[in-house]
Amino acid sequence: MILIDKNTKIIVQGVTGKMGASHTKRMLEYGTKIVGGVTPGKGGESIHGIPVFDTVAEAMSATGATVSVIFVPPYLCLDAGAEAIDAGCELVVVITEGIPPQDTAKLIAHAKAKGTRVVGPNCPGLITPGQCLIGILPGVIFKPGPVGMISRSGTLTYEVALGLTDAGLGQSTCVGIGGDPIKGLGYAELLTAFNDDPATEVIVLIGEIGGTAEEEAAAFIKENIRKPVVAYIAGQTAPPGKRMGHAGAIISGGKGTAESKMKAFKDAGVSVATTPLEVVDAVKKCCKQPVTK
Amino acid sequence: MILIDKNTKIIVQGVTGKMGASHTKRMLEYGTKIVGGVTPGKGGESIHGIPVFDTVAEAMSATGATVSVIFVPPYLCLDAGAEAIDAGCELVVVITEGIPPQDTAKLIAHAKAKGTRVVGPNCPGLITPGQCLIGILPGVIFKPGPVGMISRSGTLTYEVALGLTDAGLGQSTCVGIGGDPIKGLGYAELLTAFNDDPATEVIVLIGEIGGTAEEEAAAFIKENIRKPVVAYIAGQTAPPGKRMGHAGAIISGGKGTAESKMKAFKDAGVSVATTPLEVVDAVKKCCKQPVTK
Amino acid sequence: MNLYEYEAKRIFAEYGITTSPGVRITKPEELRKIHFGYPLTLKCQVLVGGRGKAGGIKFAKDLKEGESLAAQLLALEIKGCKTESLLIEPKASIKRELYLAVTLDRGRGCPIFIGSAEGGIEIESSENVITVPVPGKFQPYIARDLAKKLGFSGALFNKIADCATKLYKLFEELDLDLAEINPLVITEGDDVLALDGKIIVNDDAIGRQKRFTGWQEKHLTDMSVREGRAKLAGLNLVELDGNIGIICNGAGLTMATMDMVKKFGGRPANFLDAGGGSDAEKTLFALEIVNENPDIEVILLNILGGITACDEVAKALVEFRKKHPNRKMSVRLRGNNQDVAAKMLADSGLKLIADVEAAVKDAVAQANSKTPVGVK
Amino acid sequence: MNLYEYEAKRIFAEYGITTSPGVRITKPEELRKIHFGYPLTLKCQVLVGGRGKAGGIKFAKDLKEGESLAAQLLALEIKGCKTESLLIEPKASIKRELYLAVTLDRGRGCPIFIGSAEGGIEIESSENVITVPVPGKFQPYIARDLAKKLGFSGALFNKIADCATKLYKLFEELDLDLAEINPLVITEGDDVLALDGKIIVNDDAIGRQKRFTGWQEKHLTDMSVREGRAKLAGLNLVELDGNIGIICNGAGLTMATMDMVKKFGGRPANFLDAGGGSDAEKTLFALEIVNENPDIEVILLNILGGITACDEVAKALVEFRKKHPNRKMSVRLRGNNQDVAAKMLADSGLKLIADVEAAVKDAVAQANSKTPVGVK
Repeated sequence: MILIDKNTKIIVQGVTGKMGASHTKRMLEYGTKIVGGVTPGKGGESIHGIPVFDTVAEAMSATGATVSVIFVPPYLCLDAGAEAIDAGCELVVVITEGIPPQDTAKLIAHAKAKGTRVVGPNCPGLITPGQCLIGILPGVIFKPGPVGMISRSGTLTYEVALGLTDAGLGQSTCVGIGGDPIKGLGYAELLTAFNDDPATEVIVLIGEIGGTAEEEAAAFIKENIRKPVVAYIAGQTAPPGKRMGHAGAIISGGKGTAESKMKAFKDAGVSVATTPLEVVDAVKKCCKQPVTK
Repeated sequence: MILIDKNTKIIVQGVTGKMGASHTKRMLEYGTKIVGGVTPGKGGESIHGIPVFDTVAEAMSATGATVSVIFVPPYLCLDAGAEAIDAGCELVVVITEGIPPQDTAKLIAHAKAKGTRVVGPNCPGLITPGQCLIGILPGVIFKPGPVGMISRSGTLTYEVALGLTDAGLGQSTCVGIGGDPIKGLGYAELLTAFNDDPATEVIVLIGEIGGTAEEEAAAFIKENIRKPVVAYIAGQTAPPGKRMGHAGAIISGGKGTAESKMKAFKDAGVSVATTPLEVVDAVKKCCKQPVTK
Repeated sequence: MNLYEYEAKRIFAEYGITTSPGVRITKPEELRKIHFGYPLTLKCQVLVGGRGKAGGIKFAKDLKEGESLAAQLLALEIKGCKTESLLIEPKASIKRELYLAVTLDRGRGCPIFIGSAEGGIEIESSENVITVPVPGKFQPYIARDLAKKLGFSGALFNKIADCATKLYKLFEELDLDLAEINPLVITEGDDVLALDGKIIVNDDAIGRQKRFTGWQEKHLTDMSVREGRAKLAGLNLVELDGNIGIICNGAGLTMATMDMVKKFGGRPANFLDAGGGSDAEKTLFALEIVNENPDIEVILLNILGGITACDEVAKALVEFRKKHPNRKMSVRLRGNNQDVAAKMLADSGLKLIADVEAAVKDAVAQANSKTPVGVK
Repeated sequence: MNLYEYEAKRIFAEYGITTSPGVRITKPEELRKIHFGYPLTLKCQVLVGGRGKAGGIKFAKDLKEGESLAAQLLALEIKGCKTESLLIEPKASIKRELYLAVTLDRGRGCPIFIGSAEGGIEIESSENVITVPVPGKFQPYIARDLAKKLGFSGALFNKIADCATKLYKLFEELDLDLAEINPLVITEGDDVLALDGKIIVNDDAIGRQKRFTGWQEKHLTDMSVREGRAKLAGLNLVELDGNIGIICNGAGLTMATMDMVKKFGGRPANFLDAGGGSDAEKTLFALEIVNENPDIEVILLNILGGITACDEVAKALVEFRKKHPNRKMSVRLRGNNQDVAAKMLADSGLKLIADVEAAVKDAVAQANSKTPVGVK
């Protein structure tokens, strides 16, 4: 597994908001160590049995948390993220969708300067099945196992994970890196982490149209990654110039096509699937462990 | 000597302005290796025999300079300083007076993040006598020798240097750190540099009222400096609450008095002079070298 | 949100970037009130690119020709996008043309200047593109570095750098995705002039950019009417030319579903991401707007509930079936509360298909068949 | 530049910080037009501190008492500083008082919040001072950290943090040296209200803060008339109660010269830094303004020319001697062009003293003697 495990202690920023509260409940039900929440002005209250604090600094020093997951509204995320970073969080997971990208750019630059890792924004979070779920992923779909997943999409991750789990292929860790054009952790860092992770045998990379991150990931894999990688790119039928839901999913100026990305992966020796279920088949072929259903 | 020597290559930002041009001439006459100047829109021209460039990056790559001295107007200094820092200057000397302190704070923070040293702003510059003069100091007053000087004031530095030179006591390097409340290099860094400099035998520190930098320097000297230090504080008769010329020279809230600073130095075992000429006498006593007049 | 050229230029002027003295007209006779002399340039105000090639820019030597051209241009549609108005400007004296823009660079994760010594071109196809990133706080020296890389010196060096500094300022202050001057013109008198401009406001930032409050409705002309309505309702709809209407939750899943439809022999009629956590009302809106497309044969609904509660989707489906009992549909509904949803839909005549590929294949089969196979 | 309380409060209000509804009056009869009820607070508008202790704040129970108090307060001088006007406010319902300020921290080299759970006090003497630095770009969480350190929770936590956020914003945007609310009041209804405020605009930034253009002249009342005139002429003059007028170039040298005067038995009448590179005209202005002080016996001019050209100083001296041949003077002039200067002054009756201590001692001797010893 990478990034998180059963000992990871987490605080929730925006814990008393609608999204924050309901997903805190779900994360706790999954067994995630949510040890505190932060909502300015609600310090001293408690929700779902965990204490609420006014500031991240307070929450961290009272609980020993090292990770924060952010559910605050888009225009407050730069502030909330900076608070988590400056309070010393090692990992900040930003679930919120709709953050103006200039804010995201500032947040990510700040995190880099301080050595904090950011997952997201506009992402479903991440999960180490059976140990720790951070974000909004449906835990029931995931099972422990040898497949490491990196994905720009939420529900598409669930689709592939469901297929894997149904086929008896569990996951080491699944990381939804988010659908925005500017984001925290990218393919290279996570590919490296999975490559170094003894629990991961196969890496699944789920990309989509827009940008050139997949082309760069393909080159990176060719140079650095020794484990088998299965890639899938969504948006093979997307028209150019149109934003396909995600802020980052747009083919513009001839760049960012699924064709180009799939070609890059093929050229790098990566197994390329054309549907989510083909991913499962490709993973099966790579897996050393016997498939247990 | 510290910071600069006969091989230091320097560019002048604001080289075609009135101050920049006249002091470039004087620095060249002193023998300083001014290798280029920068004035946006005047690239390709030359002044006093040195080439003018439009940008610092260009000037540095064309000349191999590693130091920039800034003579641009106050509101343009943050831009000019950032340009020098981002172009990779190791040392930036800001002569300009009247920079809004919030700009200075941003400039210094940027320099720290990039590892660039800044002298000033609102300073006369620095000199390693006989080798390199950067800024507006009158070179004729200084002679090579064993005394390292650090000073918050320009003309007062000249007064003391004149006294030392007249007494046959030359200087290793003299650094005018500037009269603003927020500044680049401070006492601690320069005391350390002089302490480590084989050419320096005695260190003269010329402070003034305002702030607590001298109190901190006294504590630092006690802990870290093994060479003799002579301190002088200007403003023993200054009334509280009044800004005495320099933006930083103000006693406020009972803090920043000459009395407190002199006491701190005495407590730290530093020799404290009450007039500029007493500095000379005190240095004489500390000097191992025979005084040659 | 794309702005019209005349709006972009008003913003440029407000930030001190010189633009042509332009007048916007919506009727040919308004030309009579224009006080600057002929020849004039008449430019269609449309939200799509390629206006020049499509004949959307004309020159008039006198009022008579002007009125005739204006009438013609006002009626022009470019790539399906109606002309909103005309921008009338004196013909500029052009010595040189450049390209200058600020946008966000995905790879570097920061704003970036893009410049080219060629102007009036499509930047993607230009070979002389200069880029200068702005990794931290902007300082004007970065604009000077750009001017230098573009090869300028002397007075023009300062004018180009000054223009780039102002362009950056408005890019940052107005939360733009793109601030573009194309071409940036150097006149015979060595003045620097924004001859054409494009501004894209970041959609997510409109809520805090008060000056753009209420602008969105007027700026949807680069979309179909239905796409525009969906956008105002907070949904992402992209229409295509197929016959299978697609509704999913999540952008990636929607794209993957489109891809599967194509792979299994069908033709997607649209992309519609109903978003995470959509309630019954929003889902019903999604169903209705897709259903309005006269080209569709079948609606494929693929919901994998993470945030989305399947029972909310089922509620919308029950409602929709009441109104449109004969609409062919393939429904895949899996995740939170899927059993409740199945129970709710038991009497709806819809079969739920658990497997995603089976659902897609069912939709394709229905679209290609003449009888509604998906309805029991 | 210090602002008056009513000016500071207008700026606070503009940035969304709640202040009392105040009216500024310059005549007692203007009280009749005030629409809020009694009791009223009448506060002298002066640019020096310690107004409360000096009797500059009064409460009136009715119009009659108000007019009488207003007349009395309008005539009040506090620490030599005239009352500019009165600020009239309804008496606030105070539950608690705090102190809140933003200023620049010299040691850390960045802005800093200063807060105290005690308000209305002199912050230097408070024991419960909380500081929170702002080392990089400000974010509102820093204001929340401050509110937390001040011990707040619940709705007040957010109100205090919001007020601090706004205070920081105006501190930064207006280039202030200090933005202070003292006291910041929590009312009986748990509202947060700036009851008194102080703003110091950074003098060096006034040139780019257009709203303050032309304000300086009206904001010199915390200085003597001569100090104010010197400031407007770009010179630093601080008047003291001695009899030796001091003019030097450079702040450090001027202070050192004052210190030597004192050490050698004299009494400095002023600090006047004529600045680096001052020309004849500026030096003459400096001589004249120091000479206007009726208390001075002698002028000590100590110039060590780095930037300053000695011949320019000499030119001013020649001019000055023509007008004031009997003014006792001690002149030390050394540096650039000192020989030219000596020649110019040969006929002036002034002897030039090369040694700084000798010059100071000469001035002290002249000040303590009844005959003009410095004049040949």
